Amino acid sequence: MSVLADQFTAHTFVDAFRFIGDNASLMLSKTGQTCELAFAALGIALALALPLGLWLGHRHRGLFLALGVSTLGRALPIIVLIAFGLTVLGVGFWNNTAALVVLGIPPILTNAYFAVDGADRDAVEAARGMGLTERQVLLRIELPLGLPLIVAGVRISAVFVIASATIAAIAGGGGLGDIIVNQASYGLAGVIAGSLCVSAVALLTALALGLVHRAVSRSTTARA
Amino acid sequence: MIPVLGGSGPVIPSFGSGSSCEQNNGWWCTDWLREHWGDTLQPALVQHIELVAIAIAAGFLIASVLAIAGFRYRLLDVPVGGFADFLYTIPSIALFQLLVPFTGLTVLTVEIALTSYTLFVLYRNMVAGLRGVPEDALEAARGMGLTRVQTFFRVELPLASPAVLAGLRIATVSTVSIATVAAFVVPKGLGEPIFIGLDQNLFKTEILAAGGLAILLALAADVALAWFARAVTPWSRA
Amino acid sequence: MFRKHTRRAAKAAFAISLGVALLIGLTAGSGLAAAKAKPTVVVGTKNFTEEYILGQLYGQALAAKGYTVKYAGSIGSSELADTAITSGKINFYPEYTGVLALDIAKLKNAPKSASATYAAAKTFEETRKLTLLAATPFYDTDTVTVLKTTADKYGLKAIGDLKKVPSFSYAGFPECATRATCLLGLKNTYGLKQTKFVPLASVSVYTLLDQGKVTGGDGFSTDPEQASGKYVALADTKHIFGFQNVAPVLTQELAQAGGSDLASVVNAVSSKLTLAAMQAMNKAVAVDKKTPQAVAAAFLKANGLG
Amino acid sequence: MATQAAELVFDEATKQYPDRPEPAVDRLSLTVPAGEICVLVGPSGGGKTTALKLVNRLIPLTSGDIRIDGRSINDQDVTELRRSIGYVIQQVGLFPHMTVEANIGTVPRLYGRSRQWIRERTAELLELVGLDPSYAKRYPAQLSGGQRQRVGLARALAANPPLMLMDEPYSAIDPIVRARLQDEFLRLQRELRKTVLFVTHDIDEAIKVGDRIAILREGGRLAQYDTPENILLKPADEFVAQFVGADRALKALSLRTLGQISLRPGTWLDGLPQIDASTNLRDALGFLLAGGSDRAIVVDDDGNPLGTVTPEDIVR
Repeated sequence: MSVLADQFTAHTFVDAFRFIGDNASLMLSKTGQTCELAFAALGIALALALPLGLWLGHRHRGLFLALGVSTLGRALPIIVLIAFGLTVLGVGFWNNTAALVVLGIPPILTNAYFAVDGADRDAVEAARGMGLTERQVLLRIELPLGLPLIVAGVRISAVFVIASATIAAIAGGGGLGDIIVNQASYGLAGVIAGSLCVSAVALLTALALGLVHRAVSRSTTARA
Repeated sequence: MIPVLGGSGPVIPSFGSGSSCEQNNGWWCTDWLREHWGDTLQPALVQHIELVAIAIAAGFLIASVLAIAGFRYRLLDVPVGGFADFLYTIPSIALFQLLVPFTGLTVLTVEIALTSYTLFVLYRNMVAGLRGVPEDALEAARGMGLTRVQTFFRVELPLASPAVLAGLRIATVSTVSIATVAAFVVPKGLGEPIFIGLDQNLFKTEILAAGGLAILLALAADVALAWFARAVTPWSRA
Repeated sequence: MFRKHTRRAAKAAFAISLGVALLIGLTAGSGLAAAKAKPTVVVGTKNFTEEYILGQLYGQALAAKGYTVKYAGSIGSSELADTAITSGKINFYPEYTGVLALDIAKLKNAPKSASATYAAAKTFEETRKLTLLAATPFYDTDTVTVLKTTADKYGLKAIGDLKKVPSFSYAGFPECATRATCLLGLKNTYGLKQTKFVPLASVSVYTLLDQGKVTGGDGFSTDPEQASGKYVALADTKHIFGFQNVAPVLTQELAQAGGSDLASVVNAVSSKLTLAAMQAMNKAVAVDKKTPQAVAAAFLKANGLG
Repeated sequence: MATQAAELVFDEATKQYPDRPEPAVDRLSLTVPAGEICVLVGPSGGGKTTALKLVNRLIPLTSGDIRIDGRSINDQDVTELRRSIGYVIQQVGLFPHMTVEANIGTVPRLYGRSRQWIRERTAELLELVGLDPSYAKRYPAQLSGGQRQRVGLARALAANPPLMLMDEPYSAIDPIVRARLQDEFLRLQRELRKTVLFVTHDIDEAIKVGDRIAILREGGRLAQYDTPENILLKPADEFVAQFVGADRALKALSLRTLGQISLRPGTWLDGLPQIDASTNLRDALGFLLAGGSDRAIVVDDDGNPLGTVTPEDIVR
C-alpha cells in the first residue's frame, strides 16, 4: 500500500525543514526529551557495563559471557523489551529507560572485555614485573591501551540507544518519536522533520564519539 | 437523512469464549498458542524470515561489490565506508519514515531500510577480511605465478571468508531483531502480533510468544551460521 | 534458445487469444447488465480492533457474493485512510460519520443529530468523487473514560466535572492531539486547558488507566472494557464527540460499477450491526482473543450473509 | 625424478626507483651456471632481495636484461615465467586455508594436473624434504616453523622448476634447526642439481651453501663474484675483506675436509685421538686444540686409519 508515495513532491523535504523552522520550540523540546531519555540510559548502561567488562577482561574470564551478551543484545528486539517493560514497570520514563539500558549494555560490555583481554600481554607482564598492583595494571596499562576499542563500543551503544529511544514513543516515551508516529497531526512534513532531527542527534553523537575514538587511537599508537 | 435499515435484528452467534487465561491476560496461555499458531504466529514467522532473507541477500550482494571496489581502490574506501556508517547511524524508525515519500508504505521501504543496516557490518568485515590476508601468502601467490583473478579467488577470498561470515552472523542477528520494527510500516513479520498484543491491553502471551520467536529465530540463525562457518573454514580450527 | 522462443511464442498466443475473448465478452455483455463483471473491491481499515472486524465483515460478505476482494490491511488514522481512498490506493473503508464531518470535512458547526451528521458527511464526500452507503444502527463514540475509583473519588459524572481533578492527564491515539472530536474539544469546548496529553501509538489506553499513569483516556463506547464495571465513561454534555455511526466510504467509481447489487450486499451487513452485535464481536476479539477473520465469518454465517 | 637446470645470466641488470637517487641494483652482471647454487650476500641496502625479485619480475627491470637459458625474462609471459621458477621466501607464505597437499599442488593444479598426480607428487616431495607423507592432510597452523619451511621448499619444487629463487629461507629459524635444514637442502641439491639463486645476509650460510658467492655492496653494486674459497682467501677489496670478517682465514678452513689435504704417513701410535676424514679443517683444528693433543689419527668411514694430522698441517 503506497498511500503516501503520491503525496511526495520535490518539496517534501523543503517542507520538512520549513516545519522545523516554524515549530522550533516544539522540535527543540521533543529533541531534548529524546536526548534526555537516551543519554540517561546510556549513562546507566556505561556505569553498569564498563566496570564489569573491564574486570572480566582483566581476569581473562567470562569470554563466553562477553560473546553471549553481545549476541543476545543484538537479538533482543527493542519493541519486545519495551512491551515487556510495560507489563512489569508500567508506562513511562523508567520502563523505557530500563529497556534502553538493556540494549545499551552489550556493546559496551563486550568491547570493554575484549579491549582489556587483548591488551598487549608483554606490556602487562612488564608492568607486573615492575611491581604495579593489579588495579594499577588495569587502570594504567590495560585501560589506556584498550581505550580505542572501548570508545568504539560506546559509540555503537550510543547509536543503538538513540535509535531505540525513538521507538519508545509507542509506549508514551515522548520525544521525537511522538511526532514520527503522528502523521495525522503533524503531516508528512512533520514526520520527516522529526526523522531528520533524530538522525541529526544520532549522527552528531556518533561523530563526536568518532572524534574521541580518533584522538585516543592516535595517542595510544603514538605511545606504542 | 439516515437511511433506515429495516429487517430483523441480528443473530449474535457464540464466538466461543476464550480460556480464563486469555480473558485474564495471562503470561503464557497455551490455549492461545495452540489456537493461534496457525493463523497468527506461523504466518508472521514465515513473513519475518522472508523480510530478513531478502534484506541479507541484497545487503550481501551490494556489500560484496562495494567491498571489492573499496579493497581494490583504497580511495573509495573512505567515502563508501563512511556512507555505510552514516546509514547505520540513522535510527530505523526515522529511516523508514524518510523512505516513505519515495517508496510508500510498502515492503520495499522496509527492505531498503533493513538492507541499509546490513551494509555497514558486511562492508567493514569484508574489507577487513580482504585486508587481513597475510602479506607473505600474497607474495608467495604472486611469486608462484597466480594471476590477479586467481589470487583473488584462490587466496584472498577464502582467507577473508572467516571475517565475512562473522559479519554475516552479526548482520543477520541484528536484522532479525530490527525487522520487528517493520510492522510500523507494513503489517508483516513478528512485529505485527507484538503490536496487536500491545493494542489489546498488553496481551502478554502474544507479545512474549512473538517476541520469543524473534529472539529464537535470531539465535537459531546465529548458531546455524556459526556451524556453517566452521564447516567451510576448516583451517581456522587448526 | 529454441525452448525459450517457443515459450515466448506460446505466451504471445495466449495473450492474443485472451484479448480476443475479452473483446467478444465485452461486445456480448454490453447489453446485459447481469453479465457485467463484478468490480474488484480493495478494502482498507483503520488501525484498531473494531475496524479490523468491520473490514472483514464487509470484505467476506462481498467475496461470498462473487466480488473480488483485496485487503489492503491496516492503514492507520482516518487522515491516512482518507489519503489512501482519495489517491485510489483503496476504494472502500468503514468510517465513523462524526469523524468525517468534524475531522475530515472540519465543519465549523457540529451537526446536532445522527442523521444530520450522516448527511453532512455524505455531502462532503460526494464533492470528492466518494460516497457513503447506509450507516449502521450501532454507534461508537469516543468517551472520556476514567477508572471507577477516580470517578468516585472526585465525584465525576460528566466531562465538565474534570475541572475538579487537580492535574488531569489524558491518553489517546496520537492524532487525538489535533482533533476537535478529542483533545481540542476538551480544551476548547470544555475549557480543560491544562490537560496533559499522553499520545499512545500502540498501547491501549486501558493499560495506562490500570497502571494509574493517566487520569483519563480516550475510550470507545463499544470497547468491551466499558462493560466491565471497572471504568466510567463521562457524559459528553456538550456533544464534542458527535454522532459516530459507521458508514462504508467508497469511491463513486466503485459505487457505479457495483450498482444496486453491491449496495444491497453491504447494506445487508450494516443493517445487522447493532450495538449489541458490535460489542459482542469486539469482546470476542479483544477479550477472548479470536481473530477478526474468524469472528466476522461466524457472524456472517449466523445471519445468512456469508 | 627428471632433473633439469637452467643457466641464469644477469646482464647489466639495473633497478632504479624513481623516488630514490641511487639505484637499488646497479648494472649487475653475473652468470650462474646450470645446476649451481649462487648466493647473493651483502649488507642490508645492498639490493640482494631486489636482484632476486627482478628474476621472476616481482620487481620490473629498469634497464639491462636477465636471461634464463638464453631467453630474456621480458620475452616471456609473466605468469608463465613465475610458474616455471620455484620461489621460497623467509616467511614461507604457505596458504593457511589449504592443506599441505593443496599448497604443494597449487601450481600443478594450474597446469591441469590430476588429483591423483598431485597426491603422489606430494608424497614424493614430502619424503624428499624429510617429512612424513601423513602431513599431507594437515593445515599450516598445525606445523612447526621448520616443518613449514620444508613444505615451502616442497611447494616450490612441485612443478620441477629448472630454477629456484630462495629469499632468506632460513633466517627466521633457530640455529639448530637451520643447520639441519641447510644440510638437507645440500643433500637434496646433490640429487636434484637445480640452478639456485639464494639470498642471505649471513656470510657463514653463504659459505656453507654456495657454489659461488656474489657480494653486493650498498647501491646494489657487485663487489665480488667468486667461489667461497677465493672470496675468503683473495677478497677483491677492503669492503669484501671487512664483510667476510677478520676470521676469514679460519672460515676458509671450513671449506675443505681432512680427506682433501695430504696427511702424514701413519706411524701408528697408541692413545692418539681419532678423527673422521669428512671433518672440515676448521672443526679438526678446534678438535686438536681443545684436546690438548698435537696430533690425531685420521680414519675413513669404516674406521681404517689413513694417516695422522697436526695443527701445522691444517693451517699450512
